[in-house]
Amino acid sequence: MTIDPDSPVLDVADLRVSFGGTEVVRGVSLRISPGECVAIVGESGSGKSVTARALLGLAGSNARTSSERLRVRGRELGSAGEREWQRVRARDVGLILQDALVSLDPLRPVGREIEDPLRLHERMPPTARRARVLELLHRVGMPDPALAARQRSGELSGGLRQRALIAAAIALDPPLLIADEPTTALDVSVQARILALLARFTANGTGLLLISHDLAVVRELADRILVMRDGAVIEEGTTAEVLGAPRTAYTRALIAAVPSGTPRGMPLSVVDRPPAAEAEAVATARTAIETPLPALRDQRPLLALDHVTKTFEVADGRFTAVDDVSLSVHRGETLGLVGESGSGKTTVARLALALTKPDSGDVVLDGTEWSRLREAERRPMRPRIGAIYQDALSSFDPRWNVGRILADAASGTERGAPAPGVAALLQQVGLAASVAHRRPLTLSGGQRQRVAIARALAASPEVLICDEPVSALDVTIQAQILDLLDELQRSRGLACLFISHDLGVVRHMADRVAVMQGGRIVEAGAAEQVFAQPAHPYTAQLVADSPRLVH
Amino acid sequence: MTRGSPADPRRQRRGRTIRHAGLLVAGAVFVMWAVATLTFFAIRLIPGDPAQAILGGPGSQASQEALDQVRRDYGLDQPLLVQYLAMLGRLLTGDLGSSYALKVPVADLLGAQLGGTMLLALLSLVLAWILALGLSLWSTGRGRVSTAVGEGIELTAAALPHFWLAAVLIAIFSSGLGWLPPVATGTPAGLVLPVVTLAVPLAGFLAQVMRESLLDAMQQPFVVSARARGESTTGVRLRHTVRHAALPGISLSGWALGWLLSGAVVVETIFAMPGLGRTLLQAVTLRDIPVVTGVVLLIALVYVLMTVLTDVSSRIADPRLRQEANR
Amino acid sequence: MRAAPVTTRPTRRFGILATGLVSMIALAGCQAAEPEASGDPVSGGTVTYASGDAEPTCLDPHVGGNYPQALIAGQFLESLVSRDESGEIIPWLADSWEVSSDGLVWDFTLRDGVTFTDGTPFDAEAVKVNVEHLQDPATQSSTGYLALDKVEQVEVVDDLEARFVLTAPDSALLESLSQPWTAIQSPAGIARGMEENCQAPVGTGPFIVDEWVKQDHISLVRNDDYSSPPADAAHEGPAYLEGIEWRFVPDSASRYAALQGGQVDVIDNPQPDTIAAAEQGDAFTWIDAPRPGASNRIELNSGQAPFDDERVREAFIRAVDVNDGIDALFFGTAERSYSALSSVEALAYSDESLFETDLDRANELLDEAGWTERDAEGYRVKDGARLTLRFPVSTNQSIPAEQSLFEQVQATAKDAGFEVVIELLDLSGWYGALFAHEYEIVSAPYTKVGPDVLRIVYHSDSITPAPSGYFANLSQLNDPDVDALLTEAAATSEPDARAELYEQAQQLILGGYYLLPLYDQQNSFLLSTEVQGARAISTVSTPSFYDAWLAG
Amino acid sequence: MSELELRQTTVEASAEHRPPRRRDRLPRVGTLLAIAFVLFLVAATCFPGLVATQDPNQIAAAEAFRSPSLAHWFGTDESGRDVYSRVIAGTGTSLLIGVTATAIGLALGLALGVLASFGGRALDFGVSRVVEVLFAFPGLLLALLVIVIYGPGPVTATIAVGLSTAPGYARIIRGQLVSIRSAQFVESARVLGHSPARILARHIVPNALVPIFVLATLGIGQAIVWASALSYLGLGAQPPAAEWGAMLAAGRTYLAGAWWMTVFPGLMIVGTTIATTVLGRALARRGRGPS
Repeated sequence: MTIDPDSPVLDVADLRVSFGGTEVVRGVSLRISPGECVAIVGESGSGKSVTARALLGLAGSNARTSSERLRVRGRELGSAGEREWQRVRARDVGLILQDALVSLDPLRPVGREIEDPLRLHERMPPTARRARVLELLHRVGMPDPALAARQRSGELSGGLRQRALIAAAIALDPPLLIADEPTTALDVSVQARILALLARFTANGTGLLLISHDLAVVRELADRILVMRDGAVIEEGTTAEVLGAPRTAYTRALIAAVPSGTPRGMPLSVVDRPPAAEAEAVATARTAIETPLPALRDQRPLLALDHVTKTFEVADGRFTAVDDVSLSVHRGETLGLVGESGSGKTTVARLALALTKPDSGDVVLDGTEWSRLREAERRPMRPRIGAIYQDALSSFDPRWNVGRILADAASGTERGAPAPGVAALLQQVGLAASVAHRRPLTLSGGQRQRVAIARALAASPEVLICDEPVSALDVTIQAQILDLLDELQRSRGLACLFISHDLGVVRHMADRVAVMQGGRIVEAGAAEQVFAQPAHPYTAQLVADSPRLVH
Repeated sequence: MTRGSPADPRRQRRGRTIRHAGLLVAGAVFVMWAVATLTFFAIRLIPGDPAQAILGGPGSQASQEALDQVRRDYGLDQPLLVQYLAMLGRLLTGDLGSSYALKVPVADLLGAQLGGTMLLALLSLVLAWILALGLSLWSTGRGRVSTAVGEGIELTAAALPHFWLAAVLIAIFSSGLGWLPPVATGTPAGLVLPVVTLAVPLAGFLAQVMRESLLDAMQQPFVVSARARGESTTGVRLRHTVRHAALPGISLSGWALGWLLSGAVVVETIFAMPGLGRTLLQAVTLRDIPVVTGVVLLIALVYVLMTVLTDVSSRIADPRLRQEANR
Repeated sequence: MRAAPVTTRPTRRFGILATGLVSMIALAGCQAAEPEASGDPVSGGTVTYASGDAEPTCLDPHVGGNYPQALIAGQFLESLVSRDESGEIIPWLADSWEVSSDGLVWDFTLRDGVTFTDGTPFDAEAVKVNVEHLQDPATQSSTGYLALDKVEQVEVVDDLEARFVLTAPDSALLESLSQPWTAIQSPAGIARGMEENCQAPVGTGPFIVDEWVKQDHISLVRNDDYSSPPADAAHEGPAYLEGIEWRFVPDSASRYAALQGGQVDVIDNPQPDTIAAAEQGDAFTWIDAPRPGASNRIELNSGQAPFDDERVREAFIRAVDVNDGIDALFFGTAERSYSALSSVEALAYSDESLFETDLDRANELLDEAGWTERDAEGYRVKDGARLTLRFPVSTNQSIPAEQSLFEQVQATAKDAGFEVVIELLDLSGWYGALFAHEYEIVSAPYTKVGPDVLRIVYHSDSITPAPSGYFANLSQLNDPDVDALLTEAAATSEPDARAELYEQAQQLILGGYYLLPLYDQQNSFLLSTEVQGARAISTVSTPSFYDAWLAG
Repeated sequence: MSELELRQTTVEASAEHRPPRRRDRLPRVGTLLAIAFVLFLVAATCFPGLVATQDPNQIAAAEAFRSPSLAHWFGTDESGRDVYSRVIAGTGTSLLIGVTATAIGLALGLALGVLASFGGRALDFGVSRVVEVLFAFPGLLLALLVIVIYGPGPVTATIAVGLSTAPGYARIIRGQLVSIRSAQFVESARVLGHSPARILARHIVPNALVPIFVLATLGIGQAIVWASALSYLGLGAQPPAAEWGAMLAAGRTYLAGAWWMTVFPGLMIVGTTIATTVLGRALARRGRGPS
């Protein structure tokens, strides 16, 4: 075939990758034309990342790769050897991985990393190389290229790091970029800027293969979307088609699972329901939120932070993590706390749990001055306030199985209330009783989070502190967990402090929200209203930046 | 999430470094004092009359007059506390006292020995490093067999007693092949066997750590992205993973040196090299308290300096350490 | 009899005749007379000597006074008298001497025209100063101090006439004065004070201490004005060698390897197996120079149970079998001794019959002595107490072969029901055990010129410890008859009478089963064949390189 | 002594769960071999009579220095004793030394480590410094001192080695405890209102013990090597007791002529070290459940 300008930069047919007998990529085919952005969407384990790596011949030494056709710029690479691949990489295909903190060598200056492709592929005097590095850093919008080039990835913020990584990928202006989860673990605002940057490249005619678990993210860039599941492409089409009229239940589930836009109380996890039943399910859910919130107002808040300030010692003075924060959670209500990393959310959680003492101000739990008690006095009261963390696994004793974990938690309650049995707890969080005998390590992320919830409930608390409870989960799983939390919170009338960086999630879960920035609460109010008409510019920016499925 | 302060990171880091340095120095001083005290009293526990030691050691049929004479001369008739304070006082002025047996100032004695031992130790350290790096690089990530072989070598090397290894080396390279002198002749050739003897077991230890961190490094995503930039596997090893393998090695050089100095006791004896180790052994058998104290203090000092050095150098080598916010 | 220390032998002949130790040594004995057998001495060159003995802490043998000091001091210090190979006292720094009839006054006529290497003339005054130095507590002198304990003072009759005035007759005086520990140093040198004098004593010897690098080496350079060789030296004038590099190589294997590799020319304390190996080839010369004084023996502590009973002592001696062990472990380089004295002592008396192994006899004796029962492990028991013998062994003094031999003693004694508990100790710990009398058997060498050593080792006076806790009579032999004989012998100058007394004394000592003689104090040197004319001086068998020269 | 420091990393690395490729690092075969070897050692310890061919202390001066043969598999030593039988007889003593020394080191290390990690900042600084001091104090000297004070012999040698390994353990244990104490599962136990005592007993100590136990298995071999160095200085096991280190030291003299006297005890020491290490790592992997 002849290579004309708009012939595909990437043309793959029936790509198969298997590790020791088990096939993880099963016949993927795709074409990418110059300037086109194709997205592969799928949940963890769907084989999307392996596919991406296979396109660079990096599936791994123990992987067996085969394909009917694997052409980059019309060059067939199906049978390419390591040497040939080395020539292709960076020159023809650039790779952008997620989280540059680990994707850039923490021991080498960023500049050197970006220099590598130049050194490896071009005859270039060092001085020229360095000049080029600065230019690249400038192109990816690095504020101070000269400084950045000297720094190491650890010294850069997440966003700048990612830009550096991109700079390295585009060093040789490859016609094709592969971006594997390029914005995961980034704050929404940063994410928006990175996506914008990528968009610039496609605009200049670079082909982009975007790998992501997040439909909302993909929507912004992709011309076409491939949905992968269990190593195979189960749906393919233009972005409009796939998002507008999904053909498979799975895709529908993915779409439904995205919380942003789905109103409070409406279940997200519709994955195993027949399409027919959906509407009525939604309806029932809708009715569920009829509990009038204003009624709660006049009650005394169950948990309240009253002008709390917390500072930490750093080498040159003190750094204020939480600055004069006041908030309150009532029985049966969910307060959403949203903010970007470093805004002090977690410190608020730790203050509420009385794991650290406030420098000034009080934390009040049901009238008692929670933060002023001595630990000994506090201990008997602790069961009244439970916690759920982002990383469930590390919150379990690695040596214990689920049963023991739950029993231990239940028996911890010195209060009279009879502790619910392990089986009951598991059943409440929708886990089979058999799970009791397994170790958390062997459970899936979703199951772990359910166990975490069960443990929190074991002590039958009145207040629940959820710190990024679903950030580490796939959308569909996230949906199920959110639904579970929502249901439990309502059925038990728990007061819930729900902390997340994801506006969508918060908006879906919270009755009221507080927006944090730099340790301050910049805006608070009823969820819908805050998100609909943000009063504070920062909130407005957040809302604008956070990707949505529908405008 | 409460990491990262609004303040300028560089100023912050400098502040951190200063505080850190402060702690290091304080620790160092404390260590030196404690070692001095520990040694002083530990040696007092040893049976045997120092005066006797001074009079040509045990078995000499020294007369009562001689014994009394010596006790007066060396202030051994003073109460222990007085002697202890006297010693501390002298230490502050850098005076280590005078050897019972050799009748010369300890400082001069050790001054003469320090160079040789440090040279021996440092050369061994370097060699151990090279061996360990080479071995771990060769044997890591190349499949089960080479890994098993590599670990076999490490463990064996680590399990070799110095005195035995030395004997074997001498039997082979001196008596057998006649390539190298079995006793230190002051020539470079004379250093080869001692250095190898000390380095091999140490290399065994270091290689174990290096392999681990090497494996960790090789599984990091940055390896993938490096290769995605067109780097060859060897390139990745040389430009990326090696550094990571080296890190623990650096941070361990501190105790490694102390360890080597212990080993020097045996090695210097076998290869008849002048040095601290041999001085120490002789001093202990002769109950030559000032010398023992001197040697231990010296070794402690070297150790302390070394830990500071390694701390600093690994901070330079690994920016992540500098990053750590102290909470 | 066995010839006194051998000097170099032409190795060609030696190779042919290497058919067995005795014949070898006999031959070597005759060889000794004609060292020039392999060419004429040439001047120049230096010899590197590797010593396995501990590095001296002070080079002045007056201070303390141990064998390592004697080894090196012999190169640069000289004594008033020496001993020839037949054990006769011969002139050295003293030309002649006369003793008064009551044996209390000795007049020494000194050699004329001798000067110390610092230019100080050697005269009667120097002798006086040296003796006073030896007797001054501040000198921390031990060996020399004891050797001269009967000397009251030295009077300067005239420049070359020194008069020793004694408190009691001392037939061992000349022998005591022949030892390096009483060697004569420059008064000016002594005057410098201990610290300086320890670094580089000044004598009249053929070599001069040039520098001492601690734990590494001592450089000795030739004394070009040397003029005072002993009467039995092979030549006159300065030494042939320009100097000696005296190195300290504690590890025996390394030492031998260094000799093989040519890094050193002479080593001492070679391992028996390496001596044997050296015997095979003709690359090395072996000088076998047993130390004088006592033989290497195992002392039985008669001061306390169970060895306060002579029958038990005899039983032990009858029970243990060391001959095979000595042959195997020493590769035929050590000869079994049956005497309390070294074979180099003319007056040594040996009686093989007393030490024949006889297990049955041993068992009878033990039964008689009441050690009738045996416990589960086969050790004899008496009123609940096991027949245990504590055996402290100094790892600094006993070479590995000897330690192995002790293990064999342990094993053979077990057959008779003795439990021997070997305790390996460092020197200080070892003396500690002796001071505390925590031993039943022990092996302690004692080097002194002449049979007078018997008085030090077996006279009851030596049971009462010195202020330092040291006591030499480790068998704690306490027999008035022995005491009387030894005291009388020490005061008897008339040779035959003296010999007679010592023989009677030794018969009593051996007959009482107080000791188990093993072999002479092993004292060997291996030399590369380039080194010719080196010999061991027949006083305390220290090497002399005055006549030595490098061939080829 | 404190190559523990190094081994710690290996332990931790093998403790955290890792991709399958990593699990292959020690072939299963290796683990099996290690188990077999250890079983052999145990047999030799408990029933030396069965394994040995002759009386380890039977002197036969005429038989000295025989090279390996059918009669004497490992040859004979300077006193004509059967080296193979002595190696077997020595197993018990050597292992005892190794195990006890390690136990002592661990006990001390644990005490110091707990003190440092729970005693609050000041105490932590203090104890850590003290450990530093012991580190700075050359291990061999420490051993020498113990021996000259309490007299030589296997017991003191063992204590000496134990002491000199203690600081290494202390450091690691402290590190362990500190990291566990700040682990999230401990915090969540606090949130549940559990008492410190209960948390210590149920979470911190048990979790610290797994890697520590592994370290111990790794330490045994090294302890034996250490003891052998003391034997070389003539301060180890007392004759005629057969002990590998002592045999190594004794045979060294005759290395040129009789290699078998040192090679076989040497092999046993190396073998033991490798076996225990391999098992230790296997344990470490199992300690944290399947990957």
